[in-house]
Amino acid sequence: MFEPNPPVDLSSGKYLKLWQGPQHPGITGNMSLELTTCGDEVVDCKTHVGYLHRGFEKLMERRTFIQNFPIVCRIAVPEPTFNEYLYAAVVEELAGIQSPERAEWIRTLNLELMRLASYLMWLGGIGAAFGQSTVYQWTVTHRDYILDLFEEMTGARVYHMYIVPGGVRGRLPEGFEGRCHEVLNRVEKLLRDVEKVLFNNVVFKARTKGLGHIPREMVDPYGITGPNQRAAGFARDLRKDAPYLVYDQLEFDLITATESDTYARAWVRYQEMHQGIRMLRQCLDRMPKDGPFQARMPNVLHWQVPAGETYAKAECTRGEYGYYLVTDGSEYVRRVHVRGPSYTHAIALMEKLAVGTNIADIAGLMVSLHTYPPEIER
Amino acid sequence: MANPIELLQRFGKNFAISEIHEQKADLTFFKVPKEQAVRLLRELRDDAGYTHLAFLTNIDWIEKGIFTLTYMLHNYDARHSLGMHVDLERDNAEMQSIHGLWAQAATYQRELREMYGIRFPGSPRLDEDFCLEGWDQIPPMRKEFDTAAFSLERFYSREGRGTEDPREHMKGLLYPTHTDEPSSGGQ
Amino acid sequence: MSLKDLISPFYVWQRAFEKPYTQKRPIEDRPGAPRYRGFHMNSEDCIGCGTCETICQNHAIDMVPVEGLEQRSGDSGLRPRFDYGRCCWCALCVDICTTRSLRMSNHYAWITEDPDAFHFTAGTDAMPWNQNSLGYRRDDDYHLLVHERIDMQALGAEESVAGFDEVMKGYTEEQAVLEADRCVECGICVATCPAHMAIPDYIRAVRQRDYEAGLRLLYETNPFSSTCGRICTHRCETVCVMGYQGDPIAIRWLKRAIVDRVPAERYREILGDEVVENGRKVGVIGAGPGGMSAAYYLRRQGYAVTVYESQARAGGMLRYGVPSYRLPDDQLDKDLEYIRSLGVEVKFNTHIGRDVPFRQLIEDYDALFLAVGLNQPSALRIQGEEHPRVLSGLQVLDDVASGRDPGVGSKVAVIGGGNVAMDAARVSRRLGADVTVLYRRRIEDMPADPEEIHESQAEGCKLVQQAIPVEIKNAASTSQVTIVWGEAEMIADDKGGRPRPVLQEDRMHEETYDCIIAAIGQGGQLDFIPAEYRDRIEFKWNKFVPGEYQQTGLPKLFVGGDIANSRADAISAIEDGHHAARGIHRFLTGTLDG
Amino acid sequence: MQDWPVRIGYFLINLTIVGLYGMLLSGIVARTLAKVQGRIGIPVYQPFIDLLKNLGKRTAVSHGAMFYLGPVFRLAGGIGTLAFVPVLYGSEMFSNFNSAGDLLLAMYFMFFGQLGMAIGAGESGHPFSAIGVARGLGQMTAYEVPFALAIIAIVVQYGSLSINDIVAAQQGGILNWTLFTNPLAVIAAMIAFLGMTGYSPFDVTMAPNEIPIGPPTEYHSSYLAMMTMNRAVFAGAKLILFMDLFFGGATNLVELVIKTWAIYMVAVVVGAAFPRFRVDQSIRFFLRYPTLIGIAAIGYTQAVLLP
Amino acid sequence: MDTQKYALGPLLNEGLSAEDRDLFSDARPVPYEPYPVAVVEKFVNWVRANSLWLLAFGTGCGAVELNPLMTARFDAYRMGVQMRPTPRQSSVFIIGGYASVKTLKRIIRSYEQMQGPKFVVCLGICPINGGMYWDSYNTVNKFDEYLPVDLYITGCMPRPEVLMAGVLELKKKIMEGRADGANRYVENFDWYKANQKRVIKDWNMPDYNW
Repeated sequence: MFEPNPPVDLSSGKYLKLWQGPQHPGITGNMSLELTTCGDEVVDCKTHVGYLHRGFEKLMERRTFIQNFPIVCRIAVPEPTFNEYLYAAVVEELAGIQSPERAEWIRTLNLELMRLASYLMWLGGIGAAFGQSTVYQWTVTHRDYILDLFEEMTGARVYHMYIVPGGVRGRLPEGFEGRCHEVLNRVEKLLRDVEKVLFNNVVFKARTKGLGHIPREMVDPYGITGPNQRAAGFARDLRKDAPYLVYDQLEFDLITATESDTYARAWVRYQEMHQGIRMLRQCLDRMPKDGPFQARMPNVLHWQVPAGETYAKAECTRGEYGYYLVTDGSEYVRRVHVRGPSYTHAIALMEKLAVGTNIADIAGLMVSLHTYPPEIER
Repeated sequence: MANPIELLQRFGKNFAISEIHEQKADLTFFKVPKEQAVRLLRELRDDAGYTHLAFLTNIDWIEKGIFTLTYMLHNYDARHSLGMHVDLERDNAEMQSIHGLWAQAATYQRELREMYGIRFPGSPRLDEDFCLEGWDQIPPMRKEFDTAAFSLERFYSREGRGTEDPREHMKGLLYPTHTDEPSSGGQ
Repeated sequence: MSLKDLISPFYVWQRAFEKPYTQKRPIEDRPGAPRYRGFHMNSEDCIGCGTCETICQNHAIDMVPVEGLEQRSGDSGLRPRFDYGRCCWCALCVDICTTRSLRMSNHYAWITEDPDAFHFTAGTDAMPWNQNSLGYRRDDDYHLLVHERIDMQALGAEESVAGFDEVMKGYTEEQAVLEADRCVECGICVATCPAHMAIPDYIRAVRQRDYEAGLRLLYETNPFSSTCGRICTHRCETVCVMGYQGDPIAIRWLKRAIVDRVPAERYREILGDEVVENGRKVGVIGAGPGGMSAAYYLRRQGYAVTVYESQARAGGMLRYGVPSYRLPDDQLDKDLEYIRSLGVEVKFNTHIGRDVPFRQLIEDYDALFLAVGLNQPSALRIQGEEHPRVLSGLQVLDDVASGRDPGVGSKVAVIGGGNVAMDAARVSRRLGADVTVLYRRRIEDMPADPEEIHESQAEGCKLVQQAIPVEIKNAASTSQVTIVWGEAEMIADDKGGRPRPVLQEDRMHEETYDCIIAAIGQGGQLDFIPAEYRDRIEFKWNKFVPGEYQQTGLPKLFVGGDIANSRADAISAIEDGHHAARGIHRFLTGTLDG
Repeated sequence: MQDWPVRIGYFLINLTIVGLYGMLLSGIVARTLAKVQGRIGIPVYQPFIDLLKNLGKRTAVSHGAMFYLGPVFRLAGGIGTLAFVPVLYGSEMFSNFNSAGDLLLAMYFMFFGQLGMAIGAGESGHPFSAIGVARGLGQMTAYEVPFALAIIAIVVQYGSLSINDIVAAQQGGILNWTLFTNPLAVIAAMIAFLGMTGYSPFDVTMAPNEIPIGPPTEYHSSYLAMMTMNRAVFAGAKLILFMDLFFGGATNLVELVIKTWAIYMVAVVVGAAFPRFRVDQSIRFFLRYPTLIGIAAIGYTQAVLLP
Repeated sequence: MDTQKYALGPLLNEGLSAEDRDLFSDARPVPYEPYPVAVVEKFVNWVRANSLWLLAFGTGCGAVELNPLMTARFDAYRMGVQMRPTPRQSSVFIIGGYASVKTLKRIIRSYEQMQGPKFVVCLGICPINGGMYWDSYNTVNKFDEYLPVDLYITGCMPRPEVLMAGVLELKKKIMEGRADGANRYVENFDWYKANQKRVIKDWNMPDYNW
C-alpha cells in the first residue's frame, strides 16, 4: 500500500530543505525530519532515526535471561514498564512459568500507572507543541506525583525494573493504596482543569481540528494501532480483544472517535486517562493483599529456557507493543524483536501525513501520533 | 472464521506450508518456501482477513547457514496471529519486497538490509542509512559480529578496572603450592 | 467558535492564586524512598563470593582484595568494587547476594568532575551513605536462587537399624541436576576443601549431565571419589554460600552422583590414565586413603609404586573405621581397584618394623611416603578403664567390618562425640543394642558430622550431653560394667577459647551397661622408625610435623594422613597423598631439595 | 524649549529608566506566568543577569555586516520609538522629542526596527530565521492594519498627530480617556497590541517548538543582548505609546507604572490562556474581526464623535 | 598534550568536497583569555554562573528527567536555568546519557556552534564508562575523549534533585573559574578531533562548525 510522496524538483528553487531535529525542541525525542517545504507548506518529509540506536536486540543476545531484565526497560524511556512486562511474559511463556495472581494484579497496577504517567507527559507535550506550555508544566508535575508512587513501589523513578520474569520484585509498601488514591484524585482534578484550558480552547481547536487526518482505509495498510487507530473509529484494544494480566476482570470502556484528526486523537487519549484512573481504582480495591508474588524460579544464574518462539503483545499508550522471543535452549536469547508502535507511526505514517501540512504543525502532528523514537531504533 | 489450522490446510493446497506449530490459542507459526511467500501474504491479507502486519524480522541461524524471516500477521476479526517463517540462504540473502502490501514493511526491510544485509529489491530508501551512520563493518546483527570486542576496540573502556576470581585469589593466597600440577607422565 | 471555548481557557489563571507545586528545597527535602535503589552498601557479612559480579550484566563490579581484612574461613578476602560508570542500579546484585550483605542506600547524589573517580569498594571504603538505614533490600519472599536442598531418598530409621544396608540412596539424575542447578559457582568451597577439588566445575558437569567430564575433574584431585561422595566430612558444605540463607549445596552427594553414573570398567578409558614407566621406585606405607592417593598420583607419573599394608585388605580406616551402611564395601573397592589396576602393587599383612625393617625401605626406594594413620585408641584415663567390658570404638568397628561379632550386648554406653563414637553407637544399634552416648560438651560441640548426629538420634541412640565419665566399676554381673559419670556445666573461657566443661560433683549418676565403648580419639604408633631417623624428623604430640610438600627432615621421607595432620579425615589424607606425590615428583626431578 | 544637549540628556535618562523598567517588567511577567504554571519562577532580576551574561559571552560568530546591523537597527527602532513618545505628560524632563508629527515618527520606528531585524536575520542564512522573519513580517503587516485603523480613528477624533496633544485631550477625568470616548478604536488597537507583544496566541514568530526561536536563532552574545535591550526599550515605548494614546497618559511615575503594567497584563492574561495560532491563522484573524472593528471605529469617530 | 598545537595553521576540512570547502570557515578556534582585571572576571563568572542556558537537545534517555527539572515540581528556572532551543544562545550542554555515534556527530556540531564560555555536563553512567551499553557497537564509552566535560552526574537516571545539585556544583565551579572545558577543547583540539574522527566514519562536515 506504499505510495511514495510525489517527487520534488529541488533545483527549481521553489523549495526549501528544512531539517527538524535532532536538535530541535519541536521533535519528540531524538530524531529528525527532513522536510521539503514550499512556502509554509510541507511537500515532502523524510524521517531519519537511529540517533538513539543502542543495538538492544544485539545486546540481549549476549546476556542471560535474567541479565536482560534490567536492560529491556531502557528501550522506551518514558514508558519502560511495558517492556518489562512483555519481556517477562514471553520468557514465562517459553519457560513454562505462571506468575502468581497477586503479581498479575500488581503488574496491572504498575502498567496502568505507567500509562497514566505517560499520557500525562504526552498531554503536556501536545499542549507545548501548540504553544500552551502551562498545561505542560501542570501535567509533568502531576506525572511526577506518579513517579513518586513508582519510586515507593519499585525503588526507582524512571527505570523501575520491577516486573521480573516470574512475578514482581516486592510487595506493595505499607499504605500505598491510600497514597495512590490520593494521587489519582489529584490527577483527576487536573484532568478536569486541562479539559477546560486545553480541550475547550478556541485556539487549540482551530489548530488541531482537521490536522493530520488519517483516513479509515489507511489504518491497516500502515499498521496503525492504539489510540491513533481508535480515533479513526476502530474499536480495537488488546486489553479487550486479547486480555492479558487481569484486564478481563476490570471494567472499562473502549474509547473511540471518528474524526481521526489531531483533536480526536487527543480526545481519545484524554478519555483513556479517565478510564485508566477508573481501572487503577478497581485494581487498588480488588487486589489480593497477601499471597506469593513470585513464581518458583530456577537458579537464574544459569537459567536455560527451552527452545521455542512466541510473540506477546500489550496495549501500551501508543498501540500494540510486542515482544517476539526465539530461544534455542541455551542460557542466552536467540533473538528478540521488539515491536514498537512508533515504528510505523513515526516513519511511514508521519512521512505520509506531513505532506500538505504547515511547517508550524509538524511538531504538533508528531506529538499527536505519540511517537517515541527509542522504540523505533532500539 | 475457519480455525487457523484448517485455514492453513486450505492454503496448503496451493502452497507448500510446513512446520505448522500452534504456540498458543491465538498464535500459530508455519513455514513457507521463499518463492511462494509474498503470494501467500497477499492472499492471507486479501482473502483470509490477516490485514495487520505486526512486524517483519529475521532470525540468524548461523550454524544452519540460514536466515529465517518472520512475518507476523494479525487478523483483527478472528483475533488470531500467524507467524510466517521464510528461510533464506545466509549468503547473499535476498527476498521480495512487500512494501506494496504494507507501507511500514519498507521500514522493516530497510532495517533488515542494514542489520543483516538482506536485500529487498525495489523497496524504497533501502540502501540509505537507517540507524547506523558511516558503518564500516559487517552488518551488526549478524551472529558473527562480536559487538563487545568491537566496542572495546573502537570505543575503549575506562582504565582503572581489574577483577579477581575468588577461587583463584584464594588459591594464590592460601595454598599456592597445591596448584602446580606436573604434567602427567612427565619427568 | 463558541463563546465557551473563548472564555474557558482563562480558567488557567485560577492556578495563579493557588499554592505553587514547587518543592522549596528539593535537594534537602526529598530523600530517596525507603525502597529506593540508591548507592550500594555492604555489610561485614560479605564473604566475597563474587556472585554479584557474575550476575552484573554491565560488568560494573570488580572483586578486589581489601587490605586489612581479617582472614576467615569461607571468605575470599575480596570485596565488590563498583564502577559507577557502569552500574545501572538494577539491584540484581542485591537480589542475588548470597549472604544478603549487599544492600542499597537511598542516597543518590554523586557529582564530580573526574570521570575516573566513580569507583568504590562497598562496605570498606568510607562513603557518605554508609550509615543510611533506608534503601533497597531484597524482599523475603523474592528469590533468584533456590535455597532448599533437594531431598535425597534414604532408608527410614527403622529400616536402617535393621541391617547394614546403605542408608542414603543417592540422587536420581533429575534430582542431581536440580541440586547442581542451585550452585552459584563462586568457588569459595575450593579453598576449604582439603583436596581443593574443582567443586564448581564438577557441579556444572552434573548440571550438564556430562558425567565423564565430571569424573575427570574428580580424579584430578581425588581418586577416592566414590568413597568421598558418601562419607566425606564435606568441609566445603560448611562454607557453601548457599548455606547463608538456606541449605548448602549437597556437594558430597553430587560427587557421588557422578561416580554412581560411571561404571568402573569405563574409568580407564574416560580418565585416559596411561602409565609410562619412568624407572623410579617409590614406596608407600599404609594402604589407606592417603597412601593409595599418593600411589595413584605417583603411578600416573610413571613411578613404580609398592604399598605396604599391615591389614589383609586395603582401605585403612575407610575399611575398618567406617561401617558399611555409610560406605558399602563395593564402593570402596571400586576406588581402590581402579588405583591397583594402574599397576600399583600392594603388599598385604606386612608390618613395617616387624616384617620389613624401615631402614630397608628407606634405602631401597627413591622416596617413601608414610601414611600409617592413627590406629591406637586413646585411653579414657579414668579409674577402672581396663575393665574387660570396656571396648574401644575402633575395635568394634573393625570387628564389624571384618565380619566378627564384637559382642556389645544389649545395653551399650558410648563415650565420645566424634564420628567413631557415632559409628560405634549406630553399629551397636544395628546389632540390637540400646545405646546411650555420653559426651563431655554440648551436642553442638560434637566433632562428628551433623548428619551422623542427626541420623544416630533418628535411629534411636540416646545422646547425653555434658556428661563426664568419672569412674568405671565392676557391676554385679561379670558380663556387665558400671560407669559413674557426672554432669558438667559449660564455663566460659576467660581467654576467649571455647567453653570448658566443669564437673559438678553434686550431680553424679551411676549406670550399668553390657559394655562401654570408648571412642574419644585415636593416637598413632611410630615405634618402627629407628631412633637415628627420628632425631631428624620433627614431631609434635607423637605426630609428624611435615614441611613443604609433606616432606620431613629426612628428605626421602614424605608423610601424610591422620598421622601428619590435625584434621584427621579421609579427604585431608587424600590431599596429603596427592601433595606428597607432587613433592616426591619434584624431589626426584630435582626441583625440590631435601 | 530647551537646548538640544539638555534634551538629549533627558532622553538618555528616559531611555535608561524605560529600559530598566522594561527589563524589570519582563522579569515580573515571567514570574507571573510561572505562578500560573504552578511554579515559583525566576527571580525578578534574572533578566538583568541574563543580559550581562550575554554581554559577557566571548566568541561571536558573524554572518556579515547586515547580520551585525540587524540588532543595531532593531535597537535603533526601539530607541527611535521611545524618542518620540512623551513619557510623562506635562513633564519637561520626560517629554522626549515630541513635536507635531511625532505619532507618525513613532509608528515609523516601530516598523523600522522590525525591518532592520528582518534583513539582519535573513542574512544569518539560517532557514528558521528566514521562516521566522517571513512569519513575523506577515503577522506584523496583519496586525498593523487594525492598529493603523485605530490610530487613524483617534487621529481623526483628536485632530492631531502629536501624541502630546492627544494626551492633553484626555486629561481631566477618567471618562475623557480614549478608552471611553472611542472604545472601538481601543479594542482594535488592543487586539493589535496582543500581536505586537508576541505573547500567545500570536507568538508563532518566535515559537520555540515550531521554529527554534525564529529570527534570533543565530543571534547570540552581544547581539542577543542588544536585542534583549531593545525588547525592554521597545516594550516600554509601546506601552507608553498605548497609554498615551488610549489610557490618558500619565502625569507621574507611579501612574505610569500602574497603567503600563495593567496594559501589559492584558497581553499576559490572554497569553497564558491560549496556545498559539499558526501564522496564516493569525493573519486571517487580524484581517477579520480587529480590522472590522477598526473600520467601525473610524466610522464611529466620523459619524458619532466628530459632528 | 601540546598546548601550542591550536596555533597551527588553518583547518583542512578534508571531510568536505572541494566546492563545499569554500563555503565553510577554516579558522581554528581560539582559547579565551580571562579579563585582565580580576574583579571583572570574577563578576562575569558570577553572572555566567547565575544564567545557565541549557541547550534543548535530548541526546539520550537522561532528557526525560529534564522535563521534571524544568517544570513546576522542581522549577530550575529559579536558579537561573532555562532551556534555549538554539545552540548559539546556550551555554550549557547536557549530555543526557549515552551518545550513539550518529548523535555524537550532532553533539559535536551543536557544541561547536555554542558560544563560549560553554560547559558540558554529562548525565548518567553511560558517558563515564559506557554504562549499560558498554558492549554496544553504536555508543561511545568514554565521552571525555570526544568533548571536554566539566561535570559528571552519575545515576541511571540521575533524579531531578541530583540535576539541581549538579547545577549548583557547576555554578560553584564556574564562579571559581575552573570550568575551562571549552579552553581545554581548543588547546587539545587536534587530539579531540582525531578521537572524533576515529569513531565517526563519515566525516562530512567542516573540522570546526563555526
